[in-house]
Amino acid sequence: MMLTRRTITRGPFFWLSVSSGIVIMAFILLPLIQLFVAPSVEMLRVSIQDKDVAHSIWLSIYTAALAALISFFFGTPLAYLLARHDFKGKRIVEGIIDLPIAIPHPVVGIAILGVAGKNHVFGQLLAELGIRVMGSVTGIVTVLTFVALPFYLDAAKAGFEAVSPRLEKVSRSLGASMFSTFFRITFPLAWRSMLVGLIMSSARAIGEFGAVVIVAYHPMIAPVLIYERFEAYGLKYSQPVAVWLVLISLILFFLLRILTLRKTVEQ
Amino acid sequence: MMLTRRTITRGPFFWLSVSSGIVIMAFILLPLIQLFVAPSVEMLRVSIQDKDVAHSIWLSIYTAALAALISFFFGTPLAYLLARHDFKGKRIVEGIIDLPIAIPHPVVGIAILGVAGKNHVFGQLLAELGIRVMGSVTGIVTVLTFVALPFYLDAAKAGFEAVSPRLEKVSRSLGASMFSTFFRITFPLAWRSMLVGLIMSSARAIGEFGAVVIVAYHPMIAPVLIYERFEAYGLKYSQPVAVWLVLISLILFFLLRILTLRKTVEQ
Amino acid sequence: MISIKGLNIELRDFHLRDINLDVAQNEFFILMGPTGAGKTLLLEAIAGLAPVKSGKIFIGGNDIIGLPPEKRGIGIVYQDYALFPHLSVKENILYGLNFHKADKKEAQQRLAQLIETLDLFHLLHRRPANLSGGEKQRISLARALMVDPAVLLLDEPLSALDPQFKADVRAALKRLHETSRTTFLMVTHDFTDALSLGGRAAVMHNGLIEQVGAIEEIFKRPASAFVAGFVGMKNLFPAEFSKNKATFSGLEIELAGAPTNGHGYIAIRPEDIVISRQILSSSMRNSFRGVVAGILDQGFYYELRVQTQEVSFTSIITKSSLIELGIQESADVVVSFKASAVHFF
Amino acid sequence: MISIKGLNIELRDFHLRDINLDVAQNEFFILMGPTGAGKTLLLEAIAGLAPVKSGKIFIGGNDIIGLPPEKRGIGIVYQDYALFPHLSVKENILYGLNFHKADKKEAQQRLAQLIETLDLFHLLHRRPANLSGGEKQRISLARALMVDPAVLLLDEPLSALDPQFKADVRAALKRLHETSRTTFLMVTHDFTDALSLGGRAAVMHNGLIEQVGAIEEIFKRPASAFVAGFVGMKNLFPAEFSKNKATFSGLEIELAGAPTNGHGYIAIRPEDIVISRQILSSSMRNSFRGVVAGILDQGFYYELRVQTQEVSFTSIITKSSLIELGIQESADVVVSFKASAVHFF
Repeated sequence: MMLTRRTITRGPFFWLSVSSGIVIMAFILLPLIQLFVAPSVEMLRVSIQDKDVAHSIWLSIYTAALAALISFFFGTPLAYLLARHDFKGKRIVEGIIDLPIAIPHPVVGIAILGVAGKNHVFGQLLAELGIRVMGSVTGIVTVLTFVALPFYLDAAKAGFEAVSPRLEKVSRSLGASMFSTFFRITFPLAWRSMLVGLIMSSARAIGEFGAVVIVAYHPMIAPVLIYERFEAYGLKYSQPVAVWLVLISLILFFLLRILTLRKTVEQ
Repeated sequence: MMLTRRTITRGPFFWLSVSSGIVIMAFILLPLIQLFVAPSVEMLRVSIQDKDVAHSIWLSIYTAALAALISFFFGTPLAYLLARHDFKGKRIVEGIIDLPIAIPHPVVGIAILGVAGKNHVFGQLLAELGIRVMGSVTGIVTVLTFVALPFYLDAAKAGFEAVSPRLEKVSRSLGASMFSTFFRITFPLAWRSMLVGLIMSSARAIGEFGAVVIVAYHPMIAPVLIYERFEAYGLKYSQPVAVWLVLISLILFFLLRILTLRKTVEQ
Repeated sequence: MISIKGLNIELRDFHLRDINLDVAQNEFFILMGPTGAGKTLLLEAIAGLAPVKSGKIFIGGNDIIGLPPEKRGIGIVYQDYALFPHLSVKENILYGLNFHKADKKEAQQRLAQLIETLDLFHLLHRRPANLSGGEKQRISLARALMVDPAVLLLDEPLSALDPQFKADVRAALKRLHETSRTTFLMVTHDFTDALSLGGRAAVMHNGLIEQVGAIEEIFKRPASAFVAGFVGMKNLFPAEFSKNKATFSGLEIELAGAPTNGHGYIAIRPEDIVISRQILSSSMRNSFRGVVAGILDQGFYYELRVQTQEVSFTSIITKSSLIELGIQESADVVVSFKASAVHFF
Repeated sequence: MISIKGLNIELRDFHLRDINLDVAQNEFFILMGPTGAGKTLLLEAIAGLAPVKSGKIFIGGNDIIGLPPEKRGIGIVYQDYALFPHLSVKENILYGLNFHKADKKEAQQRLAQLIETLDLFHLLHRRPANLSGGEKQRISLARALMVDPAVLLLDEPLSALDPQFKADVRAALKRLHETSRTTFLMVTHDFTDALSLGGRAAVMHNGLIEQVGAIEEIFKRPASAFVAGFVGMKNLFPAEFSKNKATFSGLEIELAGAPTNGHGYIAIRPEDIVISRQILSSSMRNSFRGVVAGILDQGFYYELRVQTQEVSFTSIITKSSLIELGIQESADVVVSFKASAVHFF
């Protein structure tokens, strides 16, 4: 009898899985490859030298980063609270935090305008302070923060949960106050998760279109510009801008995977 | 000396966390509450009786469900493969699967049109078969599948990983083929995770706007209609439609939380 | 019945090398060895659940190496029960019948007999989730035996059980083996199980079979240094033999017999070494002064490491003796053992 | 030094009720008890890391109940070391100095002494991640003692260590205790640790302190049925006393003394019960026939449950004896024990 090298037979089930895998890979990769292949290098160069394009991409980066930073400043203490304390209604608070993920994108814009407009007390207050949301960078940053916040909070919370409370207890027993303990022990151990959260929320914010286009068509962030170019001039003229924007997203995506993979390896 | 009821003192750190929590809760909840409060019941009634509104919401539900179903049929075998087998490049495949999450929404539309247009072999093939992507339900379902797929795949994969391979081994030793084992053992134990994946991908799809508006402004899904109403008639006329759409999203969101919380409790 | 010839397996970090094993019809064969020895891998290879690199496995004379697991007629019972949580106990037990053509009356009879033998009647309509370990394992046994397999593989079926359920399941296994014609092949690292259930056994280590034989034989006359250590002979030293004496590290030890080979190993069970504060006048021929180098709590007993000149002996002492003798670390003590307690090979 | 008065704690499922405890300056006090007894909770309450419901804790005469943990001057060492993974070993040890005004020269001296005593010199510039358990625990000790705390709390500091490192750290603890003026309060469930390190001990159970006293005293004369079981007297029966006899469940047992109370408990250590196949002619005054009801592998020894008429005795037997006596489940055996092996209270 011949020796069989592998006696675990790979049945039709296995091959079904492999073929569906190939279909899915192709479905995801083909459009992205085509996107990069379609515009010539010359077109990409011309495009980025276009003042409007450069300005919109810069505005996208700048507002997304601001949204991530705001999430960081307000989100960090709350994430720590949720990671360390149990209280009644914690589940509900966690649910509310994840709500923005579930809201359809244009509805986010509509909802924000609802409180920022002059029909709402809050909107009147803003108007008195001279703060304009509609059609302003402030407005863009507000909606981006709204959609980006849950991503930072969830990542930071997971990071804090991974730091053993015993380390903090030992630190306090050695004379460190709660503040010192946080900055000397908790933060150095959780910063990587917080960075993951920052990148995830930036990535989410930089790709947002539906919520922003409601609140601020102008000043134009990159996704809005891509949309305008497509509507006004067609596919060919929107592709180079799309390539530049997607490059930024992919950089964030790779950073993220490297960070999370390294974390898995370390554990 | 007085008895202190709690000797663990709650320092400024704690109160900082609580106040940032309150700010965040208000930031998320106020716009949503205002959204529901702004339109009168009468306006909501009139709105849903508007043929365009009803039709767009129905189209949204229908296309999102189709995208989730397509993810289910193609994603399930791949998710099972990834949960059960280790192979070289597995990390890369997992990375590619998550790519659509990272791509800015309008860029998804641009990229899909890139392969579906007549400049691409694949687009020519589709044209010969009489399949139109631009401005069609087919196109809507295609982009929604593109953005929804990763959510189904990740949830289903986690579900399969939670089923012990030993159960499958015992089933086979008792005479069941691989197919029988999947349908009698694996599926009944993983269906809840698969359902979670279906709901997550539906929820993601029903909220998508940027990718769809590029591929198909008409037929109008609900987010596009909200956008159009806002642009043409202003905030007040977009709010009732937004309420109806957000209601559907919230139902999906609650279903999801109930399902995942029950799963955590069971474990 | 089971005949394994030159089996080789490579799976990630595990390797099984040149496994040869024969188990007779209706034997209750025991497979022993430390964690990572490859015992589970061998079972799964027999069941067709792990890939085989080369070699043959015969069941009743037929080479089954090319058959998928569902065609082999081999049952398997795992340590963690692996019950189907979404099925009732009865559905679990009857699961295999979905894939076997069986005479209805015969199946009914078989079910009744298994329920009776394994005392499962009151559990039939419950879900497995909240049952005790003992109940779960009895169900898992019934499920495997319902389809009347030629061979039943048991992967440490008792080791996850609480003591009070262990005896139950052990007794059930004994009854099942006596009343069926199935060949049992059980992995365990518990000597009680081996002694009370098995006739013959094999000891595995690092993917190799080290010794095959009757269980008492393995326990009394281990064939290698590894097996000696595995059966609890903690004091294992390479030694030179001359007549009925063994010398090693400057110590001379009297033996109860005369080894034929010039050098080899001697081994002494820790429980055969007596600890005292003074030299005892007794029949024990070997006595050495030493210092307590380590005390380890083992539940009822302490394991004592005593350092004599250049050798470290391991002994066992009760808690009461420890306190009565006032033994602490660095205390001076005497270790003594009979010549007959020294095993050599 | 430490004086705890009427301490009550409620934390989720855990309750400590009316804890009263006094530990003298520089004592090495041991806190024993099973998992879930509340030992760690008591330590954390003393350190200010767990909320107290009512009661007082005095350290050197000052009630510290209102102080935050960083103001208490109490060090804590956990079973899992809790080293700061992002700091080097030296930075770990010096961490506390960031928050303590210390004379530089004195601190330098202290560091040198701790490094010397705990043999840490070669580790100073490494990260804790890949060190052995013993090294980690020595670092954790140095870190806690660097700030010269009045009290050092140790939460099972040895129980996660491999046997070969256990002795090291135990010896280090002994040296540290002898050379410092710090009061040590250590939680353990290992009698070896208790005997070799501690003088006095308390046994906790279900949030209550069951017995306080010298460790030998607790071992020899347990004050309650729970403590008797905890120190390994597995055979514990309620009995009626009359003169030097105890009766229970129809058995009459001879005692070495005459209890003053009319009824109470008797307890016999399993290692004091001798197993044989025939009635022995010996000085053992108590002998009963029975049947083996259970055999449990305990590593070197088997735990044997013997059922006599209506009582079940637990005994210990070596592997060799088991095989020599041919003992299996349901075998007929005789249990015997000396009158002096029967404890009563």
